[in-house]
Amino acid sequence: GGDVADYALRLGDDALILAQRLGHWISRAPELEEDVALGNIALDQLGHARSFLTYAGSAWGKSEDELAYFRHEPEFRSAHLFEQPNGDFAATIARQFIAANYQFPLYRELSKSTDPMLAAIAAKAVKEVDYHLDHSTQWVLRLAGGTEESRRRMEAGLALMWPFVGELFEDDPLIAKVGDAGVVPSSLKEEFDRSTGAVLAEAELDVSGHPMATGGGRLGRHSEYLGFILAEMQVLAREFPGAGW
Amino acid sequence: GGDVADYALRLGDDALILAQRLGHWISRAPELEEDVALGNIALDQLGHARSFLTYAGSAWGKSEDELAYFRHEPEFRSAHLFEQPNGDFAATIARQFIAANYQFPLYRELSKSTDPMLAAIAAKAVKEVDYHLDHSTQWVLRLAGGTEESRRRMEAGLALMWPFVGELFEDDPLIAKVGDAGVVPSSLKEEFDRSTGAVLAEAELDVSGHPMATGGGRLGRHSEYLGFILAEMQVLAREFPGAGW
Amino acid sequence: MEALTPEDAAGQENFDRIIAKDSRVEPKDWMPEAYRRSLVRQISQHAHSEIIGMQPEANWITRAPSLKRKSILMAKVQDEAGHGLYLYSAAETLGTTRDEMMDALVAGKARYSSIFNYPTVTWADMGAIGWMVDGAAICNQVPLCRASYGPYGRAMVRVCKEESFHQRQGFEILLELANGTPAQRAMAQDAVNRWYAPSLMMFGPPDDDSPNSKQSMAWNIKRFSNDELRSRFVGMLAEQVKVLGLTLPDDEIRFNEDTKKWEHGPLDWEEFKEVLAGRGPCNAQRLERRRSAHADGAWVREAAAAYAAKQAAKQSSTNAQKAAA
Amino acid sequence: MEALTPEDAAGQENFDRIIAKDSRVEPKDWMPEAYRRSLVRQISQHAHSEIIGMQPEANWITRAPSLKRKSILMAKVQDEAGHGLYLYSAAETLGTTRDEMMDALVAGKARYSSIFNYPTVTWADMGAIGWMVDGAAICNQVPLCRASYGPYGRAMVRVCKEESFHQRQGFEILLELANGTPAQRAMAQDAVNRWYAPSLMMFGPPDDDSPNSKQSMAWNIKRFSNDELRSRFVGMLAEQVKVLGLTLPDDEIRFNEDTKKWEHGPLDWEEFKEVLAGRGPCNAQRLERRRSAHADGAWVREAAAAYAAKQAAKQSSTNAQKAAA
Repeated sequence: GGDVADYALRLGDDALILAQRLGHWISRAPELEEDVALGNIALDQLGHARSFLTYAGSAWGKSEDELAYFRHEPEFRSAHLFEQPNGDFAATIARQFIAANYQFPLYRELSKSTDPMLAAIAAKAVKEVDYHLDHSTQWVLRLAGGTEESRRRMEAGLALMWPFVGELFEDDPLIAKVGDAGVVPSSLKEEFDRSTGAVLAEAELDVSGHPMATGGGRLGRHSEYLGFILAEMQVLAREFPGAGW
Repeated sequence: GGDVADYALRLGDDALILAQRLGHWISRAPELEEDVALGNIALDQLGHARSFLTYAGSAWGKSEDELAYFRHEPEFRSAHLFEQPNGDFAATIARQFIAANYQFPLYRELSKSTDPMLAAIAAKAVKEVDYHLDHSTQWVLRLAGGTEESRRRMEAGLALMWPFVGELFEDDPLIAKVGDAGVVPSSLKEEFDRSTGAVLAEAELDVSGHPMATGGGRLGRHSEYLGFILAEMQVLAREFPGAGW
Repeated sequence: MEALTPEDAAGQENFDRIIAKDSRVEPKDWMPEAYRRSLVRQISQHAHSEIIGMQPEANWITRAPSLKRKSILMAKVQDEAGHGLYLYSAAETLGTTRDEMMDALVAGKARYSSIFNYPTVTWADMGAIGWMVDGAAICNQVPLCRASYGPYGRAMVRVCKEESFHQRQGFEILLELANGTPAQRAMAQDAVNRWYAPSLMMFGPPDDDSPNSKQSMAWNIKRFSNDELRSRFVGMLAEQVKVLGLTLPDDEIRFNEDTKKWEHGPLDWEEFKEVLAGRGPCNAQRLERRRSAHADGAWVREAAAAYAAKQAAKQSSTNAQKAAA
Repeated sequence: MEALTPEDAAGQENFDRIIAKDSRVEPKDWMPEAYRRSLVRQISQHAHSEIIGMQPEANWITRAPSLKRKSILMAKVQDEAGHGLYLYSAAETLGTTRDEMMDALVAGKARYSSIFNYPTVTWADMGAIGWMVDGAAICNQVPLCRASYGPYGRAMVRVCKEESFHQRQGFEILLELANGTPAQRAMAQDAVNRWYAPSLMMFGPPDDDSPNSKQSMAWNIKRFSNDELRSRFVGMLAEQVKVLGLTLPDDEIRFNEDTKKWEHGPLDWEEFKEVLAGRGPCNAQRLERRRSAHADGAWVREAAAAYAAKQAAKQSSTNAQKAAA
């Protein structure tokens, strides 16, 4: 009941915040094809967020919008990675590369969840994240192997985002409580290392020197960025309380 | 009474929004001296805003904070110039250059207002804006006469900001209603042209080709930027209604 | 006028026959230079309008007040990028590259629909743009599905199908607001007031002041005159606004029983010309945003090209080795 | 150890005399290389802390919940830039330029106070930073006003005067919140809970794990040990938290009647070391922000230098003409 909802909330918040970040690219991408591609990925993430939040909210009698628009910052459960600013295109690709390599095995395993609703949401989501994985992989290779500038930027992008890898794979008491309804984050780390490692090796990129940052998102302790994201996202809901849209 | 308050509100909103924009530079300026200088200017503008808003609010039984934090966007009266994004340092300097060359004669004339409160606020403000004028003038000269890159950026900054000059000097019915309590915007244009013209001539910069944008700020029709400024500025007030700080 | 070569004469004859039959001109067909130029101008202007038109709506993606609306809005703006892609492709079949068109746009040399130089200041503008701006676009574009140039007509078929979704979604936004709180209702009415005249002016100047229209109609590109389309559009608005329970800011709208056409009050064509001349509220902002997105993305496009060239070189050297083995 | 030259021997003697009298060393005085190096390290680290320390507070300038608080906060962050300026100037008197120090900072080679690697996530953090972080800084810095190196001591006098304002302002923010709505009160308590341990660790490792302290004390730079200062600070917090009506997240705080010192519970020095090693919540963010502000401002600094050079050249040619006339 409540534990599974708490777990779904994490997944929903990750996807929601990532969608919010990616949404900013639409009309600002380096080429029209990327306006479309990043728009697609944002839409997918937003779709996943809505499914997870609707499911989480059903345990508490709250709608997806009540959860998205009326929680205070410490009630959000997103990991710091998803809150990081877009930066340049390379930074966004670095964030996508990490996110997709985390979400793909996560959703694949979650599609075997003992919770049928989580399993169903994940089974649909994993197919879409498969495309996100391919999109980010192709761009990591292109930027690393393109020009000197693009390589430098790709390295800088990875340096900005890699510190937030650690938090994604941390286990905590909630994970134990949801048991086979969820997926143990640490159990996905080896596959993440392998899948990212293969691409990074092909691109001749080294991320081993980047220190890990302290997380805290799962406990409601966020980066300094989330407050700004929420101020913008929630502004109308807060300005016109009680209104429907 | 109400008309003078409406007039004070315009001046207060211009200064408030400019202070909000400039405040973002603090900790991000090109050198420490500019963190201090832009911080000073932002503080001055914020001080002027507080005086004008407090005075405006006294006519309606509202505090400066009620006016700043609880109005909706169409109730703000700032001109579009002040809402423009900071851009790079040259764009900020271009905005400052226009703002100071507008506010300096405005406050000087307003210090002779038949309304003693407006006259007192303006008499204090004009001394501070004198410094803003000098600061922006020096930087326009430096950037125009520095390197090729700085000249290119200074030109681009002026191109971004110049379209918003027109609105500042437009008269409207309120101006007629406040009479000698206020200053007729159009009466300041010649001095503005002369004072900016002298600096631009020395810097060998040409702004004659920039088309004027439609304004509307005095009627509550704002640029697309104001909504984001207010979302951030008002977030706590909106999130914790009824709280004191 | 210069004398035609025999090839040109044959081409012109074929072209005239196609137009007379109201059939389709295809990229490989001979066509008059003026027809080609006129099409490139019109299609690229349309493509630019889609691209610039993303901005006023993208402005609200991060602030959409419900997740459902956010999703619909994102999809809509993304569709506009897609429309831009179809249309640039159609224009490319006429021998002008997307890069050339994009360069003209960011240099401020190419036009786009002037309506996008107005700001979107409230959420209700998402409704008004959908209902009125997309509505006007549909009135304009449905006849273009039969445009004599094949690739353009076919692109428009896809565009129109999506636009009609967008219009319905815009109408729904306004309907929700009109039935909401007093503040929401006021927001909806304000948006309708602001977008009404600009949307009517999207059809272009009155017929007696529209010099290019006649040639476009002769070439079967344009099918109806500006005023004819405007009149149809006003009729549509006048009917639908009743469902919304809102009003249009024009007392003179009426159906003329004699002409069987809808009429409307005078429009401020001076404002239209001002905005067209670059003196609208957002001209500078729209162009600057496109310019900076284009400039900021240059290194990405260069990287993609460099990588593709390296991969191609690698591939051909592998092939050469295989052939040698 | 190498043999001293006669000049060095005389200098050392003079230096030792100044230290013995607890008087001031000035820039032109001879001083041991180790003393100079130690001071440059300490002063530049302090300057960097002021600069990086602007970020967590600047984070709330645009969101400050009243205009009065916004004004106070802006002035405070601006003061920090001023402190940075004084301190870099003091360090420059020791022969290291501000550019060199700034380069070391953005290259990640220089340290700054680890406390600034924690995020400011609520408005209450503006209160907690003022009360606790500035409070700890003052405990550390008041004795530094008597530091043996003159320019450093004098810079600290100015810094301390302003810091005590900042501390009082921070306390007032917390007091207002503690007496506010339940949500505000909870926000204040949460901030105190989060900043308590990090602020205690600002005094550095326990005395038995602080190898440099002894030499600094012998040179009259440092006046009290880390633990001594920490104990005073805890005493101050313990008294003032009662006025706030909040609690400190430490059950073991007590005044030891035997030693006449305040004691506190154990601190997590592992976390301290992790953050110091770059693995705190905001290390990457803080450095990246400084790096990008520095890089984005490079063209401005270059322009100012180029303009100054041109003006100087113009001036000297005018002077030459005058002289020739």
